[in-house]
Amino acid sequence: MQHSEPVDPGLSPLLRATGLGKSFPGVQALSGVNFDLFAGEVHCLIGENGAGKSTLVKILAGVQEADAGTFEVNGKAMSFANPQDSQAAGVACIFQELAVVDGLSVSENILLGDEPGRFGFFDSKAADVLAQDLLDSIGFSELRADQPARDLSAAQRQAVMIAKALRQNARVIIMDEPTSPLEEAEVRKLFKVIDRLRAAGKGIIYVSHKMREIDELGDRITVFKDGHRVGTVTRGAATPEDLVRMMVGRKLDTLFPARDSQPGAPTLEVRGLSNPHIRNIDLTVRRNEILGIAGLVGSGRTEMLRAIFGADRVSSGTVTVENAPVPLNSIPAAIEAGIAMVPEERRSAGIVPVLSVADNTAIIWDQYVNRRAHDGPRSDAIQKIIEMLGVRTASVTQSISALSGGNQQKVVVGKWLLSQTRVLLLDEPTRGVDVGAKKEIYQIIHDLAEQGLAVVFVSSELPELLGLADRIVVMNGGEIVGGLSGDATEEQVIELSMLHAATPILTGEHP
Amino acid sequence: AAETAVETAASTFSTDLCEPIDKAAVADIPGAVSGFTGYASAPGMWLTEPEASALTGKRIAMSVMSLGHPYFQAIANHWETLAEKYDFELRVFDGRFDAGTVQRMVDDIISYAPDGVAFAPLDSAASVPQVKRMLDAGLKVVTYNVQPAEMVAPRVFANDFDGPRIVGCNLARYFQAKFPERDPVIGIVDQPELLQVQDRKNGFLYGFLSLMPEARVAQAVNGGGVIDKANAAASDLLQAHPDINVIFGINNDSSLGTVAALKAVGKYSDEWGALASVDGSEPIMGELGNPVSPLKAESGYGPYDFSLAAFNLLAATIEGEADETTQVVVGYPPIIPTEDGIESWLAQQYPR
Amino acid sequence: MSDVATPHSTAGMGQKFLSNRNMVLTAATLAVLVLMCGVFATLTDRFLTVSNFQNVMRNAAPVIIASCGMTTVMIARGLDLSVGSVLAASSVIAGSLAVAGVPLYLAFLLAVLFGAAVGAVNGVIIAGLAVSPIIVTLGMLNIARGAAYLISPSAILVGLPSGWSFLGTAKVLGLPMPIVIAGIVVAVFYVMTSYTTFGKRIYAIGGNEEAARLSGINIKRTLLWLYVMCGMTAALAGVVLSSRVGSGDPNIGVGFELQVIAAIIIGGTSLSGGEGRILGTVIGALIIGVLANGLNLAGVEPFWQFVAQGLVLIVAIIVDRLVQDGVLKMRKGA
Amino acid sequence: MSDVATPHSTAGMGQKFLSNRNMVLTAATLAVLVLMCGVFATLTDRFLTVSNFQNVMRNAAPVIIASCGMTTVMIARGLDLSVGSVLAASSVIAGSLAVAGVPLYLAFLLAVLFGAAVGAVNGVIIAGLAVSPIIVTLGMLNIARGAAYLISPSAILVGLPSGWSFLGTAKVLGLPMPIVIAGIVVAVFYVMTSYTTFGKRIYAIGGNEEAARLSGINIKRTLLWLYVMCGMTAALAGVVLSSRVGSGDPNIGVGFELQVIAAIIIGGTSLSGGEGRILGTVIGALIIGVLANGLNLAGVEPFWQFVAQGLVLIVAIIVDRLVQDGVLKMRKGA
Ligand SMILES: Nc1ncnc2c1ncn2[C@@H]1O[C@H](COP(=O)(O)OP(=O)(O)OP(=O)(O)O)[C@@H](O)[C@H]1O
Ligand SMILES: Nc1ncnc2c1ncn2[C@@H]1O[C@H](COP(=O)(O)OP(=O)(O)OP(=O)(O)O)[C@@H](O)[C@H]1O
Ligand SMILES: [Mg+2]
Ligand SMILES: [Mg+2]
Repeated sequence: MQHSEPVDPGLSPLLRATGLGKSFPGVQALSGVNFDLFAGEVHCLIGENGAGKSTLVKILAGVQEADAGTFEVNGKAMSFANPQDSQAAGVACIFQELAVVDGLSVSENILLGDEPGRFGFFDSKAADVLAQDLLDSIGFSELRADQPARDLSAAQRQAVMIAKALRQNARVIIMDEPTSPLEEAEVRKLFKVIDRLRAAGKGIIYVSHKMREIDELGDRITVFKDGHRVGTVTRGAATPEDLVRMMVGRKLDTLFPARDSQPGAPTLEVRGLSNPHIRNIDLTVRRNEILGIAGLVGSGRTEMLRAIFGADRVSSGTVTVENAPVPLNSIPAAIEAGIAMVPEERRSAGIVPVLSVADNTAIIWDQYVNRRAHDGPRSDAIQKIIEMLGVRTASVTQSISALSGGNQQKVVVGKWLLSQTRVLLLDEPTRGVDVGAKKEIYQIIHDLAEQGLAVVFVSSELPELLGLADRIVVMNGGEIVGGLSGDATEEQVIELSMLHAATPILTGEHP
Repeated sequence: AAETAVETAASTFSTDLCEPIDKAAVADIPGAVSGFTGYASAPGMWLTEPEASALTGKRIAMSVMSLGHPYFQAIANHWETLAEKYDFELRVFDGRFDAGTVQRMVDDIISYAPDGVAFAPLDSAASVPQVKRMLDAGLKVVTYNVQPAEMVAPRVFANDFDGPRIVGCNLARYFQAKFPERDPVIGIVDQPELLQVQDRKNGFLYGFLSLMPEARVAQAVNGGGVIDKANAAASDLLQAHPDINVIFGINNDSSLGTVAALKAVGKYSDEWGALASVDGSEPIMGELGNPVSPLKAESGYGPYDFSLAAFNLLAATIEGEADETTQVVVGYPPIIPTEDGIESWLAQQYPR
Repeated sequence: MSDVATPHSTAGMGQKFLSNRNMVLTAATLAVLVLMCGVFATLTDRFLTVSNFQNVMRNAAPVIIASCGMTTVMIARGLDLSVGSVLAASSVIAGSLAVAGVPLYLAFLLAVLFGAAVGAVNGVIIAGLAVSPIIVTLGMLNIARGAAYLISPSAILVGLPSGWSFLGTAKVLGLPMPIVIAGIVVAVFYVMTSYTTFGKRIYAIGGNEEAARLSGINIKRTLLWLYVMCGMTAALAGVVLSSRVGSGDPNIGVGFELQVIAAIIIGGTSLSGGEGRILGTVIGALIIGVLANGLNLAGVEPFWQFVAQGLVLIVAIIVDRLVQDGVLKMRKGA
Repeated sequence: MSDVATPHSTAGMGQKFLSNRNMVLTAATLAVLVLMCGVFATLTDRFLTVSNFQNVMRNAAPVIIASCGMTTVMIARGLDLSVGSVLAASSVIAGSLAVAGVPLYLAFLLAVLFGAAVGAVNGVIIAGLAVSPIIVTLGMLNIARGAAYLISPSAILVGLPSGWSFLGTAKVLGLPMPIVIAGIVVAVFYVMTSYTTFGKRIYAIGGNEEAARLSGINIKRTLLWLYVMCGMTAALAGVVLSSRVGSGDPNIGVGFELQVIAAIIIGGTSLSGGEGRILGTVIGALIIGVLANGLNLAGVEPFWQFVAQGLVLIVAIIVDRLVQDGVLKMRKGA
C-alpha cells in the first residue's frame, strides 16, 4: 500500500531526519527512519509497543544518540550529545516517564534550569508569577505554583511538564503519550493548549496509542512497526481502521470479545470498607463477571482497589472471597485468598526494573508455591505466559527495563496468571498499551472471566469500560455513587460521575 | 619573695615512692592488672650502646602501636639511628592503634620473615598469642612497651602501676605545699578500654591517696587518649565538677586536651589546682617548666630507653643469651621540673 | 479563563504549607533534643547552665561546621567519608605554616584552600567518572590522613604563635568564637539551600537526577562545587578544632565522619538524597553533642556510656519518626 | 508473531546473557585484583608464595564472612554499621563462655546466636518502624561495643580450652580452616542469592520495594531475616577471628564495618540497592586484603602506606569502571 507523502514546496521543515537507526542488544529499535515536521502542524506517531516511537523521541531530545542517520533542525545539521543541546536548538520534550522533582515546588520544577532571580538568589515571587501564568495558559489554574510537587497527581505532574516545555519557548515540542494519566476534561484542556501551540507556529510531535486523539489532532500521522516507518498519512487520508491495519499488519475486528456466560455466584464481597480515602464501600462481584469502575480522577478508585488488596490500611469493613473472610491489611493474605491486583503506576509499583522479564513474571509463582496455577518447571510456566500475552522481548532473561512500556504491562498482568487467582483487580491495565495489545488484554480479561474469575476493572477510558464490563459502578469522593448496566451509554456514565461531584450520596445496593 | 609554682614543685619533688599513711584510703584501688609489676631490676647494662651488635647485617622488623604518636615517632627515629650505626636493615610496621591492623601486621611480619622482631603489643592479653604465632613461625622476638600478660618472649617494659604512683606521690606533695588549705578533688581523663592505662590510673590514685587520703575521686571520663576527644571529655569533667582541682591525664594527649579545656573555661593557672600525667613528650615539658601552668608532676616514658633496651635485648636473643624469662624494666623516671631536669630528659629521649 | 487564581493569596498559603512541612520535620528533631535536655536536666543540675551550654556548643562547633558542607553533598545524593582526615590534614597544615612564620590568617586560609583542593579532587573523580563516592572518599580518607602524618608525624605544639588559639577560645559579644564561626557557616548554608538557585538545583539533583539533567542542569559542575565546599567546611572545622585544642595534630578526627553523617541523618537528610535541611543537621549535631556531654555530666560509667549512647540514638530516631508521623497526620486531618 | 521468544532456545540464550553480564562485572573486579597482585609480585618476591597466599586469605576470611551477610542487606537497600562491634562482642562472649566451662562448640554456637539476636533487634526496629538503618545500627554499634567491654574489659586469654584455636588454625585438606569456613559461607550465600526465591526477593525489595510489596513479598519479614543473617555472619567472623588470634578480645573490629562496606562496593553492590554479587564481594575483600599485605611486604613506609592505600582504592574503582564499560561496550557492538 502506498501512502501519500507530504509535499509542501514553500516551507522547509522545522525538523527533518534521514535514515535514523538505533540498536540495542538484541533489538533493532529503529532502522532507516525518515521523518519530518513542519511549523504549525501536529505530527502524530503511532505504532505497537516497542515499535520505536520513544526511541525516536529520545534521539531528538538528545537523551540517546543514533547509530545511523542524520537530522537537521531548521535546515541545519545537528547532533545532540545531551538534552541541553537539544533545548538550545529549540526542541522541548515531555517524556513518557515523568521527570518531576518531588522535593521542589511546582514553580521550582517548571523553572528548573532557567530560574528567575539575581545574584544567584532564587526569586520565588517572580517564579510563582511566571509559573502561575504558564499554568493558567494551559488551563491548570487550580494548580498553585508554590505547592509542593510531592503531592501532585499524575495529571498535575503532566501539566507541570507541559508548562516547563512552554517555558523553554521551544519551536518543536514533543509529547510522548501525554494523556495516559489524564482524564477526559484534562485531555480537552491539553488539546486546547495544543491547538494554541499549533496556531502559534510550533511543530508538535505527538505520540499516542489512542486512536480518537490521533483522529482529532493529527495533521499528519506516521506509523511505525518494528523500528521501521510504515508510512505517513495526512489528515483524513486514512480511517482509524486503516491506521490500525498499518500498525498491526492485519485487520483488527471488533476490539471487545462478546460475552456469552452469565455472572454466577458471588465471589468477592466487600462490605462497609472505609479508610481516610474511601467511605463505606459495598461491592459484590460474581463469578464470570467483569465489574467496571468509573469515576473522575481522584474519585478514589485506586484507593478502593488497594484497600481490598490489603495494600492500604482500612479502618473498618469486611472482605470475603467465596464466603471466606479475608484478613484485612495484608497483601499476602489477599493473595492467599486468590485476590490479584495490577497497580496503576507500572514503573513505580508494577515492575522491578533490576530483575529480568522471567523473574518479574514469576514473582508470585516463586512465593506462593501452593497457589501455583501451572505445574512443571518454572521456565515453562514463564514461557507459557510470555507466549500467551505476546510479550515482545529479546529473551526472558533480559532486564525488564529494556522492554517497551506496553510489554512491561503485559508482564505485570501476566504474573498473576501463574497463580490461582479468583479475583482480579485491574487498575488502568491498558494505560500505555498499543491497540493490538489492548485487544489481547481485553481478550485475556474476557477469557479469565469466562473461566470463572471475578474481575474488577478500573479505567478512565469509557469505551473500553463499556465494551468490556457486565456492570459499571461509579465512584466519587471516595464513595460509590451509583451503578449502571453494561449497555449504558458514555453520557450516562459521565452524568453519574459528574452529578455527584458536589453532593455524593450513599448507595448501599447496586443493580 | 613568694616562690613560683615551679619552684614549689621542684622543692617537693622526690624520686621515692610514698607509702600510704592510711591503708583504708587505698584499699579499694585495684592492684596492677596488666601483668608484671614486681621487677625492680635496674636496666643498667641494657641501656648502654655496645661496641658491636649481633644485629649487624640482619633484617629486623620493628613494630609500633602507632607511628603518629610522638613517643613511637621518637622510637622509630632512635631505631633508625641504631640501624645506621650498627648497619642492619630495618623495616618499621605501624599498628595504627588498631587491634585488627596489629593482627594482620603480625602475619605480614611472618610473611616478611625477618631475622629478629621488636614487637610493640597493643594489648597485654591479646599480644600473647600474637607473639606465640611469630615464635611458632621460627622468628626471634622481643617485645617492648606494653608487656604481654604471660612470659612468652624476652621483653622490655615499664611498671605501669608504680611509675604513675610516683607521679601521684609528687603531685600530692606539691598540692600539700601549694594549697595547704584545700581539699583535693580528683578527676581522671581516662581511656578505660586499655588495661595498662588502668594501671596508670590506679597507680596514680594509689600514690596520691597515700599522702592525701582525704582526697575524693569525682569522676573518670573517657578521653580516648587523643587530644580532640580528651579535650571534649575534660571540658565535660570540669563542667560536671567545678570543684575539681586535681586532674590526671593518662597520657600526654589527655593532659594537653585538659590544658586546652582549662584555658577555654578560664581556669588555666597554677592557682586553679594541679595537673599531672605521664610520658614526658616535648610539648608537655613546656607545660612542666611553665610557672603558670597547673601541670606540675610528670614521669617520663622514655623512647630512647625503650629503643636501646629492646635493641640490646633483641641482640641477646638472637645470640641465644636471653630467653622468655629475661625481663628488662625501664621507664617512668620522675622528671624534676627544673630547667636542667627537663632539658637533660629531652636531650636524651627526644633529641632534635 | 475565569478561574485564574489570584496570585498573592494562594502564594502566601502555599509558601506557608511548604515551609510548614519543613518546620514540622525540624520541630520533630527539635522535640527529641528538648526531651533529651529535659532528661539530663533532671539528672544533674550542672547540665542546664550557661557555661555548659557554651561548652556543648563549643564542642559541637566542628561537627556543625563540617556537616553543613556534607549536608549539601548528601542532599545531592553524594557522600564524603574523607572529612575527618581532611580536618586532621588541615590542622597540621595550618600548624606547620604558622610555625614556619606564615601570618596566622594566611595559614588558616591556606588550610581551608587545601580542603577545597581535596574536595575538588573528590568531585572531579566522583562526578566526572561517575564512580562510587564511598570508595573515592574512603581512598581520600587514607590519602589525607597519610598527608597529615607526612607533613607532621606528631602534634605540633611548639612554636605556634600566641594568636593560634584565637579562633578556638576568643569571645565575640560574650559568645565563644567557635560558636560564632559555626553560626556564620550555618547562616551561609541555610541561605544557600533555601533561597538560591544553586540550592534548588542541589535538591533537584538529589531528588531526580534525570529530571535535573533534562532541565539542562550541569550535574557534574554542581557536584564538583558541592564536594569543594564540603572539603572547605571540613578544613575550616579542622582549623577551629586545632585552634581550640591548641595544637596542629595529625591524629585528630578519627571517626569524625561517622559523627557528621549521624548528625545529618538524625537531622532528617536521607542517604537517598533529595531531602534535607541545614537546621535539622544543626539540631542533629547538638543531639550528638548533648548526648556525650550529658552522659559525662550525669556521671555514667564509661563502658555504660557506649550502651547509653547507642540506646539514646535508637530511641531518638524512633521518637523523631513518631513525632513526625503524629504531627503530619494531625495536620492532614485538620 | 515471529519475535515472541520460543521457549527453549532463547531461555538458554538469555540465561547465558544474564550470567554473562554478571560475569563481565565480576571479571572487571577480578582484573583489578590480578593487576594489583602482578604489581606486588614484581615489587617483592615474598608476595607470590603459597604461605603468603594463605596468610592473605586467612586475614581476609573474617571480612569475607561478614560481608556475605552485609551484601544481602545492601542488595535490599539496607545497611549495617554494627558488624564490627558484633564481631567484638561475639568474640568475648565465646571467650567467657569457654572459660566458664561451656563446651567449645556450644560457646561458638551461642556467640553466633547472639549475633542473630542483635540482627533481629536491628531488623525489627529498621523494618518494623521504617527508620534509617544508619542510625539504628550506629546505635547498635555503640551498644554492642559497650556490651563487649562490660563482658570483659580486656582480652580473655586465661582459661581458654586447648581447642579454642581449632577454627582459626586447623587445616582441612591442606587448607586453613578460616578459608574453609569462608568458602562454605560464600557458597551458601552464592546459592541463596543466585538460585533461591528468597534471593530473588532480596533483589526485588532493593530494586523496587513498592512493586515487591504489591507482589505479596513480606518486606518486613525478609528484611528481618537479612539483618539476622548479617548479625550471624558478623558473629561467625568474630568467632573465627578470635579463634585465630587465640583470645576473646573486646577491642577488635573497630572500623571493621568500613572495610566490609568497601569490599562490598568495590565488588559491585551499590548503596541504592537492587544490584550486587557475592563473588564480587569476595574479590572486593581480597583486593582490600592484598592491598594492606602487599604494601607491608613491599616495605612501603608506614605513612606512605596510607597514601598508597587511598590511591590504589581510587585507581581500583576507576579501572573497574573502565574495564566494565569497555567490555560491555565491546559486547554490545558484537
Ligand atoms: N535502553 C534500552 N535497552 C535495550 N532495549 C531498549 C532500550 N530502550 C528501548 N529498547 C527496545 O527498543 C525497542 C523500541 O522501544 P521504544 O521504547 O522506542 O518503543 P515505543 O514505540 O515507544 O513503545 P511503547 O508504545 O510501548 O512506549 C523495544 O523493543 C525496546 O525493548
Ligand atoms: N493521601 C493523599 N494526599 C494527597 N492527595 C491524594 C491522596 N490520595 C489521593 N490523592 C489525590 O487523588 C488522586 C487520585 O486518587 P485515586 O487514585 O484514588 O483516584 P482514581 O479514581 O483512582 O483516579 P485515577 O486512577 O484516574 O488517578 C491522586 O492522584 C492524588 O492527587
Ligand atoms: Mg514509548
Ligand atoms: Mg487511580
